[in-house]
Amino acid sequence: MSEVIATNQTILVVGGGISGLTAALEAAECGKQVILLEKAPSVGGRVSQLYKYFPKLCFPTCGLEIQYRRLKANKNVRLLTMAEVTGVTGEAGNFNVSVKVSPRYVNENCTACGECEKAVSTEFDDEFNYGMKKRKGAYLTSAMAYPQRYVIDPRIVAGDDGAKAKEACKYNAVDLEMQEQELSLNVGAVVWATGWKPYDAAKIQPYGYDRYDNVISNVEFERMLDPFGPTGGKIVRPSDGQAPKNIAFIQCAGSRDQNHLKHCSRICCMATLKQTTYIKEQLGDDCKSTVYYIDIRAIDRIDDFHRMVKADPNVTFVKSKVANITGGADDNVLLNGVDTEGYHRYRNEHDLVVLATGMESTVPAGVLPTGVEINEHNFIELDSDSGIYGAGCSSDALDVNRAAQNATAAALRAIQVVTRVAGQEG
Amino acid sequence: MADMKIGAYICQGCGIGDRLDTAQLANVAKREGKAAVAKEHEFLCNAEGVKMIQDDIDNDGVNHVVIAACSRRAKTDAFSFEGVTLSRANLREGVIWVRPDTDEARETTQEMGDDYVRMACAESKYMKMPAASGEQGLLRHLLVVGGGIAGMTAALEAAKTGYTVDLVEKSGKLGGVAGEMYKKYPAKAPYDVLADNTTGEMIAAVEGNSAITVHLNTTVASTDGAPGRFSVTLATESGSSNDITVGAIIQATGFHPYDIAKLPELGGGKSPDVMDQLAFEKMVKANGGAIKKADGSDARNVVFVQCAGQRSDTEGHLPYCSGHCCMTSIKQARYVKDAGGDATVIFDDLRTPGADGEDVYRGGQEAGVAFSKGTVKGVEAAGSGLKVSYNDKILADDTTIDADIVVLATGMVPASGPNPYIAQDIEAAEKDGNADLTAKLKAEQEAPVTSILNLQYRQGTDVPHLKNGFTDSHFICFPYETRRTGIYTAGPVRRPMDAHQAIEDATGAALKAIQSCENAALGRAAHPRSGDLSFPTFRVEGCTQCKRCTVECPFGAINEDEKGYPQYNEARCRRCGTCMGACPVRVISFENYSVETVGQQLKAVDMPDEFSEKPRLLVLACENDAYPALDMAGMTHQEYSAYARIIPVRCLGSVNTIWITDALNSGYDGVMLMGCQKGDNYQCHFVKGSEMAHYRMSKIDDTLTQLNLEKERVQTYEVSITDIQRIPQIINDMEKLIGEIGMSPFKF
Amino acid sequence: MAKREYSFYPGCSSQSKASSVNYLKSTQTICEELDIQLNEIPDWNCCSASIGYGGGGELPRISLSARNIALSQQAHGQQDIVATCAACWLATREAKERIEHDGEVRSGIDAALGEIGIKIEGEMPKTRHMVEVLIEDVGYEEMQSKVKKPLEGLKIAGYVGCQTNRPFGIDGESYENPKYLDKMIEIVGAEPVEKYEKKASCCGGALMFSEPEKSQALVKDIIEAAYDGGADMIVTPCPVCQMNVEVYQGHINKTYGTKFKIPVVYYSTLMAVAFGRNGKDAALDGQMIRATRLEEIAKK
Amino acid sequence: MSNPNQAMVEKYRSNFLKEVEANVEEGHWVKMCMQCGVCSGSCPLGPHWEHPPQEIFMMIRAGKREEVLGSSSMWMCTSCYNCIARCPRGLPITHIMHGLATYAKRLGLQPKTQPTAKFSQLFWSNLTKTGRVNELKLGLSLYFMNGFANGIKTALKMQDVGLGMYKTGRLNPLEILGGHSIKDTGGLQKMLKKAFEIEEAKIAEYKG
Repeated sequence: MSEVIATNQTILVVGGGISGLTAALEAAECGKQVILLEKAPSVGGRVSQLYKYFPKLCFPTCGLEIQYRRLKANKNVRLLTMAEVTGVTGEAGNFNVSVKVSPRYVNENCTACGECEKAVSTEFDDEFNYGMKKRKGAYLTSAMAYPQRYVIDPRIVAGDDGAKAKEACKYNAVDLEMQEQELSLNVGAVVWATGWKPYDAAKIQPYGYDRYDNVISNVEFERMLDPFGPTGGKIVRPSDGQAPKNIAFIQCAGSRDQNHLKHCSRICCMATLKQTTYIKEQLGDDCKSTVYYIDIRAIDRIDDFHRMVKADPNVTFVKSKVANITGGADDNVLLNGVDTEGYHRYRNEHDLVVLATGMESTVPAGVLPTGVEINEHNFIELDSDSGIYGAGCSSDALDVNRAAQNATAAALRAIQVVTRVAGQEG
Repeated sequence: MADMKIGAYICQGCGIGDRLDTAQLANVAKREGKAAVAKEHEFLCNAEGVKMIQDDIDNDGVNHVVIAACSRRAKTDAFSFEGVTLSRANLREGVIWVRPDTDEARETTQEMGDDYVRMACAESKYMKMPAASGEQGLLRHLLVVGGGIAGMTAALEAAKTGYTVDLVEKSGKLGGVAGEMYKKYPAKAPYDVLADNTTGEMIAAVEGNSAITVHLNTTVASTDGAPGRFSVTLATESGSSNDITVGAIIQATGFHPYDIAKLPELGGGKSPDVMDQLAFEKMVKANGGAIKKADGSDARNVVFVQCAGQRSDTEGHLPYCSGHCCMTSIKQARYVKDAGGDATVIFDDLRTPGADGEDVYRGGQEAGVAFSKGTVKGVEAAGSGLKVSYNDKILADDTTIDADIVVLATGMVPASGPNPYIAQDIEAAEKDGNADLTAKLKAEQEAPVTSILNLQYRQGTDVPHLKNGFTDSHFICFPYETRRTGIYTAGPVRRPMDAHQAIEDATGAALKAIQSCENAALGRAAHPRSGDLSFPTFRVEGCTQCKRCTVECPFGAINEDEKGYPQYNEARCRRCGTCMGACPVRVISFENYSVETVGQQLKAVDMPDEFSEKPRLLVLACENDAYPALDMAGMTHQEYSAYARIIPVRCLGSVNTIWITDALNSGYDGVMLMGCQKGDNYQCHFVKGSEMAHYRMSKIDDTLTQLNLEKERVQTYEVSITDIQRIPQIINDMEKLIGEIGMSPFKF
Repeated sequence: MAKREYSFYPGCSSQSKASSVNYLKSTQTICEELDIQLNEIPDWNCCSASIGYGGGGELPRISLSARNIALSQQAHGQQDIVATCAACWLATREAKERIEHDGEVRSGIDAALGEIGIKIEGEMPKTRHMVEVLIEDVGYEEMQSKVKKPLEGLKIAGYVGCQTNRPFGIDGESYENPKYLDKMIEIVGAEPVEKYEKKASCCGGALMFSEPEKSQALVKDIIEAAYDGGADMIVTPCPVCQMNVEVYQGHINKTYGTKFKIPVVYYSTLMAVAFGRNGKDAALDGQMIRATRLEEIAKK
Repeated sequence: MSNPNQAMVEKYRSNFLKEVEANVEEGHWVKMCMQCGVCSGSCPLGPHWEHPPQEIFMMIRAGKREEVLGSSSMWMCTSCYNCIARCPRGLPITHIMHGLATYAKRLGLQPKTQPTAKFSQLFWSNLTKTGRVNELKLGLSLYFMNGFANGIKTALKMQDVGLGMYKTGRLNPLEILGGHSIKDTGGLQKMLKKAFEIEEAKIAEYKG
């Protein structure tokens, strides 16, 4: 990858999720040179792990397909996967960015034929499925993975499986000698779009995510709906694989909470409302949902989705932050708290609990230059002169639509920097 | 262009060579596909294979390349050749990966492979290299309509990117609603403090920017043309007019506050001390921070009623949430606290989202603003003040609170122009039997709404609405997709939003407008077929001026000339082909996508006779969702019928019924159309394409009846990209169905 | 290993012939084993616990702890103040924080202490629970190395209770499911009850006196959960918990018809036995419900 | 004016929240509650609260002064700190409850028969006498706090506990004669007096 050429008229986009893809493509389609870095083996980010988007209930892969096609068609974007920024120095119009590229152990010869995967046997927790499923040591993240190229897990490289993978590949695509690389890129502007991670549900101790099998997080629930996911597309209780009949959603699980994330994560209310429709779609009247909330934040024109769900007789809303969860019979759990509308104490039994965990920004500490302001919620503040612009969930807790919108704005700010540089250099 | 020379390259890798007789495939390409060159390669996508092809292009005059290997979605980096047409026969995901590796299946699998090679060659033969029309050059100049904070932001950001701007404002001053604010929230954390209104600085920046020409007291009298060459007439209040040419347009016309007189139960219009948020803001600003009643006395108690006339199904209320009102009321309540008074916010759900929202909420509490979850029942005069009765939901108590001023947090009504599709929407609502909606739309149609842009478009004067008058995109992933290429809306006219969001929104819209100019100059399509150079042309001698194409274009791209012939406006066109699908006389085509490129493919398929027990199923699959799903079915080894022949189409809207007729006449036993979801929550990337196809296919029954064929032989499906298991299933179901109803008699 | 020294705040219940004198005894024993020297704060006074609020209000209550802190500084400089009692630890630490963060409180305290001619000098010493000393300073490993008689075959419910746990917590452990007591059970060779749901529940604390029925209902659940988990005994780090859970079992049996008779011991008792000390040193004679299994081990 | 209660009402123009903010320990936190209900749901004695903490906060804002200060609710607090540990807004709820209870008691508004109100005063008096708690006396005074006959009954009921404690050396009958004490009891009382004075001064100005 030594031939990566960047100049101070190049825009670097860090993060290949929906925001990074959008920023990179919008800038590239304005004729700018873009390098897009992604830490994972394939782009798509968090949205690729979702079943549907609210409020349209359409499929994230649908939009990703368009983005990937734009990416394939546009020679202005240079995509580097398994690449992580380790440091940025310099100033707007002239940044020096150090990048660590981890070895994929599979080169561009790969045809994604899958023979290496068949040849190996050791299994690992599948990150794409939040560890709810196993994958092999040679794998493709998902059928939608882009680049459509396999990855060899570093843990098998030295062992038998590594050799087997290499042997199975007829196209010399498996290269076990691949080494980690350090790149140094000179770029004019940076769009930082490393997105978010789900807040660690185990930290919300009163809810016993680490103690009760049937307490799961909303991102895990989302994976259950994927026909190729851990449950084959079925909504089930992790404890016994049975269909739940009485699901609880706990809002603000880790958000709006000074013990956890102080900010409101914005998306969780809508995500829960959306997930109740999955239940309706799959289990119909056989499963009830109860949403425990402080405020339902179905902002602006998507409030009609909220009202639609409210009209569903199988969904109940309780204005209450659940105090804690204790164990019940048959691996059920008991939710303890008070309904604050008139103070009704409850001790409600549910057979599955979904924690609407919030968004935790992944802006790293100590990587960006000191001039870049990172606020107490770990989001990048906008400074139009800085040359480094947060996009999507690196700038605020945003839904997909707002993230794409925000990334488009970030792309323009980056374009302004490189346009200025081009003007100065003639 | 030199003579056509087809080079067909057949890959043997990934098991293709093991499962298929590639020599036979090469033979098919040569003999039937008329390929001048047909070569097999054991690993076509590696450097050596690619070089072989490139050498043939460079040295041997191959200008039509057929790759018979993996799916058109795979190995795109390797199979990317300049200056030639490219067709892909999908032997991997489309053949060997969806068929069992058994002796019995070998023959039918080979037949599939043979057919796909025939089809790719046939397509190749009818493809031409697309080239831009040159209708417009690069014009780095934008029109921004609306001089509020969104419009000014768009102008400044465009200017900063090297573009010039005409900024049009209907009123006599810049600043819009944001200019009326007493204070604002800071743009950066900590958000729990209030900042001074900086709109004045922004106005000065706009006025002082030589790249921006401000037109006050001005409206847009007419807009014609296309991205890269919009000709716009500006009209001033004084009656003078001014013609300008711009590359793209940003509409940032903002909103009107909902009329509080429609809320008499909340005291709206009944007392001067019941006001909306904007009126309150103006009052505080005028008084330099003092909170005064209409009679000039100091107000000590102010009650804020959230969701006034919004989030409500009540007739005449706004059904949506305006998003900003909770934050705005908290800000205004703080004015009251700062002035030494008491402020209570009565809310249903307190909506202060995101990184700033909770800080704002806490800041309000810290300042001593009281919050109460409740439903306001009424606001009445009581003595010299007002009395608000409400149900306190927390204390489960019907109670009252005295107030000197009541602020109704009413919603935003978008300042959009008339909805060009209102007549169509009414028709659809009537058809659905939705009386409420019909009545609502009719009322909307009757209300006089002034056009903003006065587009001289066949399909109406303004940007289509999505819902409730907002001009938002329907796509989650693509927030700026208006249905008028090169015209982007930003700020509260697009979606309810606060000033900070409007600034972000306008910045993004500025990018889209700039991008539109750059694309237009090169003849490239905008999203979603970004970069596509092909565009529709028509054979004028065949055209019957029936206007179907001009009416059905989802993007209003096509105008009519004075004789009624279509004018395609390349830079407005999104290249979906809906016009091509609409044309009853089949005179519309793209260079590389036409009635022929598809029609010849389906005809190229070898048709076994009626008694062979080998039916043929034609699948026309939308390339955006259905085709990728089929690919992934292959990758995950879902088996489907060996009798299916799949042709990707740009959009189901581009499917011309002649293909169906041709297929039936050629002896296909079943025809399956697979497109995206239509209707209110459409997922069709071209908005109406899938819907148009469903509509057109509903008329195909006549054809079937004429041919004396069963109706079930032609089916249209709504599928999605995740239907990786379902699509194979419906194909197999069709095979089963044919088994039941029998083979088509039209096999010659 | 150098001797570890701390300024020690024993608290009222640890005094001779007071309700948790056995806690003090066993703590002294393990301190000998672990080479810890506890220097008692001269003339320390009661912290007023939490329940003192009704009589004491804010400033008088805090002044009690402030006096102890000042006396500790006077006698032992900046040595960490260590308490064995959860209430003592909590009250002292809370007082320290309030004095640090609230200017009004600080000046009030200065004035009150001024009346008796003492003052808080500079930064106040750290205020710690004995368990923190054991875990953070001594460490599990060193404690384990002292085990001579592993408590094999014993299943023990680790009952952490409230104030040892909240609001400060021990060793950064969670408030809902702290594991340190379980780990201590493990290092002495016994088996902790897993998923002991009531481990951080309240025993009713000081309300045992004024609201006995309500408090005993809480204790009942705590004991029941321990039995459900198969526990032979309950271990706790808090004198209030120890007393409430141990001494009211007879009453609870009467009220609820239960047959509770489960020993409730201090961690220090467990450790003293495991360290090979005799029953007296381990203060096993202080058990109202005798911990016979421990007695057997101690006799071996 | 000699009635502090009346003085408070007038001083704060019936604005109970302001009164609480000024006079109750950690009272300035009350306004920060967002009515999520975690505190109420977390309290081990929750079912016994007439008005759980969060409702009390809302009642304070709604100006329900008599109902709040006259409530037995705050006296239900066991000081378990569950509410503090879980409150997403970081309100020191335990302390606010203690503060409200103490404030009510100072104004003489607490329920007259509230046992914890009585016990907590007994406890305080007991400990401040000698500087250390006399467990025996505390126990006895507790048994007798509702009169002699009741006291005997309670003492009998508690006999087994006392005996058990005595047998294991954890109760000393001789404590009745004096028991543990610090040396400088005089100093301690002087210190406490000063602290009380400072605190009283805050509300004294309204006593008139």
